[in-house]
Amino acid sequence: MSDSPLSAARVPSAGFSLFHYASPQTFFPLAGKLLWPCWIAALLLTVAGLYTAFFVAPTDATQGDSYRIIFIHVPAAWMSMVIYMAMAFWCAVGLVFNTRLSFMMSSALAPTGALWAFIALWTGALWGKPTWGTYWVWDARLTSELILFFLYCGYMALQAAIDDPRRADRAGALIAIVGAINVPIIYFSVKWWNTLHQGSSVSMTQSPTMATTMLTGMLLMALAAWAYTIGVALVRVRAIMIERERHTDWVRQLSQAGSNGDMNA
Amino acid sequence: MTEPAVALIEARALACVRGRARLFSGLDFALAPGELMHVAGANGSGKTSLLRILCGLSEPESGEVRWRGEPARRVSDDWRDGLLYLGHRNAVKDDFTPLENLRASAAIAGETTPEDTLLRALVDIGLGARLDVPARSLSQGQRRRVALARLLADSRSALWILDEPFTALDVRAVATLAGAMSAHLARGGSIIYTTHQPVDIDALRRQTLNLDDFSC
Amino acid sequence: MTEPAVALIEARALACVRGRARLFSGLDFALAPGELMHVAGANGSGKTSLLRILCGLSEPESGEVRWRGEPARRVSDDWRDGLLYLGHRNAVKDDFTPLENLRASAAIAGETTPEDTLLRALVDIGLGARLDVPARSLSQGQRRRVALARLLADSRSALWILDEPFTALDVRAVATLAGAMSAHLARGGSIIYTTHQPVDIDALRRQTLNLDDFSC
Amino acid sequence: MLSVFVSVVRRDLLLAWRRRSDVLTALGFFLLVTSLFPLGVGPEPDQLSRIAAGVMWVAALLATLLSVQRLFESDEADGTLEQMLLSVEPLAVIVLAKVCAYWLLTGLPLVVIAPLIALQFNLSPDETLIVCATLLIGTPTLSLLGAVGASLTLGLRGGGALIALLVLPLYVPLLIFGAGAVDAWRAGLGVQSHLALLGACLLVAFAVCPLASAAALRIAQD
Amino acid sequence: MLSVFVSVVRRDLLLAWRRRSDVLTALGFFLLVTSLFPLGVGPEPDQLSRIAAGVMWVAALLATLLSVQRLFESDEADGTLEQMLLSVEPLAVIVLAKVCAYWLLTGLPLVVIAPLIALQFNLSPDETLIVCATLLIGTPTLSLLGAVGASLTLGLRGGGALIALLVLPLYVPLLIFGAGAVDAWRAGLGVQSHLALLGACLLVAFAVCPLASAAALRIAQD
Ligand code: HEM
Ligand SMILES: Nc1ncnc2c1ncn2[C@@H]1O[C@H](COP(=O)(O)OP(=O)(O)OP(=O)(O)O)[C@@H](O)[C@H]1O
Ligand SMILES: Nc1ncnc2c1ncn2[C@@H]1O[C@H](COP(=O)(O)OP(=O)(O)OP(=O)(O)O)[C@@H](O)[C@H]1O
Ligand SMILES: [Mg+2]
Ligand SMILES: [Mg+2]
Repeated sequence: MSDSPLSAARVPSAGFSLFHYASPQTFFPLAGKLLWPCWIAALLLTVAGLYTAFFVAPTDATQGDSYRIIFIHVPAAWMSMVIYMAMAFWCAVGLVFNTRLSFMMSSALAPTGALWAFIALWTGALWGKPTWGTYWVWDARLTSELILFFLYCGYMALQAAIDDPRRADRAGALIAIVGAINVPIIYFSVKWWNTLHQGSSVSMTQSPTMATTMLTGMLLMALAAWAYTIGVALVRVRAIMIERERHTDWVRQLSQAGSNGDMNA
Repeated sequence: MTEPAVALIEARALACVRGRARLFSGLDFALAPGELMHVAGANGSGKTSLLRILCGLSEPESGEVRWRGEPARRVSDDWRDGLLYLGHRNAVKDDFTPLENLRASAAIAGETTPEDTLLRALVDIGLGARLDVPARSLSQGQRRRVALARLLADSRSALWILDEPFTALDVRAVATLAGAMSAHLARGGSIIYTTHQPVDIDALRRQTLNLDDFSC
Repeated sequence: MTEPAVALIEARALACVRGRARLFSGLDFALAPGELMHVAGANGSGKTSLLRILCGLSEPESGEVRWRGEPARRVSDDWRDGLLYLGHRNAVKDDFTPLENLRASAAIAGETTPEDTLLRALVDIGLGARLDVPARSLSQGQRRRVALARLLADSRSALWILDEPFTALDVRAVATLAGAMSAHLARGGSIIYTTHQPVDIDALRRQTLNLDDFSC
Repeated sequence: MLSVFVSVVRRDLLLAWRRRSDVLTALGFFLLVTSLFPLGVGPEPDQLSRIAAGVMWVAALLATLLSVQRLFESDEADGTLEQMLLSVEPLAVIVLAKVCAYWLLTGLPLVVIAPLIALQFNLSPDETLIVCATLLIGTPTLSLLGAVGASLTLGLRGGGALIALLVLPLYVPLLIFGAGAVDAWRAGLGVQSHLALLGACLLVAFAVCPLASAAALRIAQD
Repeated sequence: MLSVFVSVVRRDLLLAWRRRSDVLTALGFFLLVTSLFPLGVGPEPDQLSRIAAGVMWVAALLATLLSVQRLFESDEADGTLEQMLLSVEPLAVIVLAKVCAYWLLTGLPLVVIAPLIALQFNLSPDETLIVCATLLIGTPTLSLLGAVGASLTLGLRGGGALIALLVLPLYVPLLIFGAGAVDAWRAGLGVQSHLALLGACLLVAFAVCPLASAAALRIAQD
């Protein structure tokens, strides 16, 4: 890729700019500082969300209590799509600006994305039994979400199969970027095709069609998922940084400092 | 721009890493049109890796390649157009006859060389008696000659990059090839090549790059 | 029978046909223990074909090969036991490290060479720093060295048949290999080899067979 | 650009013709799978015609999955791929030409032979037509997607299994639309929507896959 | 002789482990074929269990047919085969070792995974046992016969198609006995005769195939 002047290796570490944090060396401590806030937010939001979901939200007239799966299903489905887009974004940034950190971000996000996709599939399937009478149909949304899950797996497997990290990053980026076509398909599938799966009820343009308490619960759970995802991704990206940059000076200094007891500084 | 002022190809502070090993770093050179460069170095010193970087098949760890004074990445069409690379591997298909092989390589390279130029190249390199035999039944040296015939048919590329072109060739073929290289230089073309054999090539301007000097 | 009286390997009126071409005919020679034979000839003159006949990989059109005075076909176990053949192709597996490769070749040949002999051979041929790298990432010359390390580990075979052993090797490796060949000769082993490069090998008794003299 | 396309297609066809096997393996495989099934499953005509479209699509899918892996393999091994990367012509065009030749060798024969297989499975003429149409639109997409998988996994450990992981999820929707068309017809629904979907997939694949595959090849050679 | 057998088996297993794909491709293929079928055919349990044994045997047969072709290919390409021919040890033993490693990598996994597939096809425990037993006795025979085909077609134009042509006629009886065992059981007949026949085939193949294959390899290298 083009050796742009913005390439991380060349950005002077003095002087603040957005690219200041594009180098692993400067991002590492920042990520360390962001960790605790993420964990705390995730915990509080989950508690609030689950409380709303199970104690505040009313029982549904037609589905009874089984509909409460929605509080996990929908945030998980959302996250699985958002994370994939984020991965594709970071990969594109990495290819254009040749920044090592963006590829690391992308690899750090993938397992969590796969987890959410799996949860969405699993909860959806569980929910399908009582509502549609079957665990699975080859409906457009379900199929495309399944493909999303496999794209995550493919991305991870491909990266694992390539020894050279630079090549692994770029090959993975290709899947992430090309696979991003799938995300709008998932999102709009209910609109484009006449499917079994239900359409969007939360939208930017119209007023919500579901009970406000249900909506609040869902949003709380979604925010909790965000906080968890960011936290986990930061932990993972820090691990990847140390692994990949173990031969550089800053990691060596860090491990010396670490042996003195202070990793987050 | 007058020709000699701008180097045809230039390396600036090239470094190459393979696996965990850093092969070379801080490598600089400039090659003028009509100049011959011999890349020397022990086995595994990174000659092949350097040549692949110079023709854009792989990325250097750091540093840059410049083509006619511009960053090569930015003028990549021009760069690829001016290059002819022959690697360790022959790019010869077992099931094709020598002529079919040559025709296919020309097509892939995007050249439209007339048929009789190709045929003449094969005859010149000494395959005249083997034109209808599939490459599978050719001897080692004959296969190499099929690949090298491309050089004899070429009159367009500004730079030849040749990775051990003399392997497996007998004395006569070595002389033919050395002659073709001299002719290319005389035409104003440049050559970068590696070899472990001592071979005499006529050249007005030449340089040697010993990779053992740049190893880390 | 005293040793020098009986030739180790003998060719009697060998002729070889490939496709529609008769490569050579009426070829006779006898090689004594401790003797070096250089098979010379242009590309495609039939050197590889001859070597393959001499180790029983292919059949001559006519004539016969004799091993220690007997028709080789009749003593084929003995014949195969006394031979070590290295061809153009390296018999090196991309996915194995050099040591694993060497171990596998020994096993296939039916030899039980101790592990540290193998290791020493690899170090001697200059692969000491590349022991844990799969052959896929080795350079051309390094791959060839993996194949040649078998020679350094061998002390049993009576006859080495080497098809262009020096290709892709740098100067130092060529010297190492030439040394190993001299040592083998000094031990009383014989060698038949081909090469297009001029290489000096110490030998008390030597002969050259130029296939261009036998071509039809 | 057109001339390099034509020459590469011609080259690959000639090469396959010389080797013969490549022409026949995919077709042979397709014939085998589809003919062994009645043998293994038993010859009840009703049951056979019900599984026909599925068997044919699965066979086509597998035939592609198994052979596409070798699309760039020999070019990689003998160094031709390097020369393709260094060509003045856009790599995507060369890739497209290779895919095109590949499809002519493996996809088209399946489509041509399909009516015969359909006969063996007791399909009605209408149903036969539908199966052939879906295969005609579907197999090029299979080839294009397969090419991306092949270039991503070129030279990797575990290439065969990886390519399946990468490509199969994208194949499944095609299989479902393709095999579903006949069922839809039987159920009295139109098949247009199925065919239109397959067509849309083909268009998208046609636009995206050669570029993606070219990019992957450049990465693989690094 | 035993030591060369053991080392060659070990070498081939290690090689496959390094490449990973070879271990997984045959198994993956088997899984794929057997799981795609229910997808393409439709999920009626009764129909599925009726075609189960046939599908599994066809899948095993194809998995062998497709992969056995490459048994000697890489050894041929890099010159190892020459070294095998020049070995002091009998070539047939080396061939047998290679076939053995090949079966451990492609045949055995199928037998191990078969009960799972049987589950998916709704087979009863007894039927599952029968299918597994036939596969256990049958797959080594498939490998042995395949090796002869592979060495006969080594380096020939059209190898893939040729091997099918040569080997398939020998495979079909195995397929019929193998897949027929479950049907015989369902029909209330004993399965001993089927198993005995498969066993006899294995013995004959074991005695003849390595020698035939070794002879073919010597001829191929000339
Ligand atoms: C395995 C099966 C399923 C999958 C893969 C799946 C997938 C998805 C996805 C990706 C979304 C988010 C898309 C968006 O926000 O528009 C979603 C939302 C939703 N799903 Fe599912 N789903 C499945 C089963 C079900 C079932 C059985 C039901 C209930 C009958 C259901 C009800 C919903 C609802 C109500 C939403 C929220 C829609 C909205 O308000 O925007 N899903 N599902
Ligand atoms: N993945 C890897 N891990 C470790 N070392 C590697 C890896 N890939 C390549 N190498 C090393 O990099 C070097 C590659 O060198 P290259 O092929 O450029 O050598 P060369 O100078 O052309 O040698 P030759 O004269 O033998 O052709 C070798 O020393 C090789 O061992
Ligand atoms: N089927 C065939 N039809 C025609 N000619 C053939 C056939 N097979 C081999 N040949 C010819 O036989 C000769 C084989 O020679 P061989 O490989 O023994 O040469 P060599 O002396 O080893 O050459 P090199 O120095 O290039 O290795 C070649 O000239 C080749 O063209
Ligand atoms: Mg080299
Ligand atoms: Mg030769």
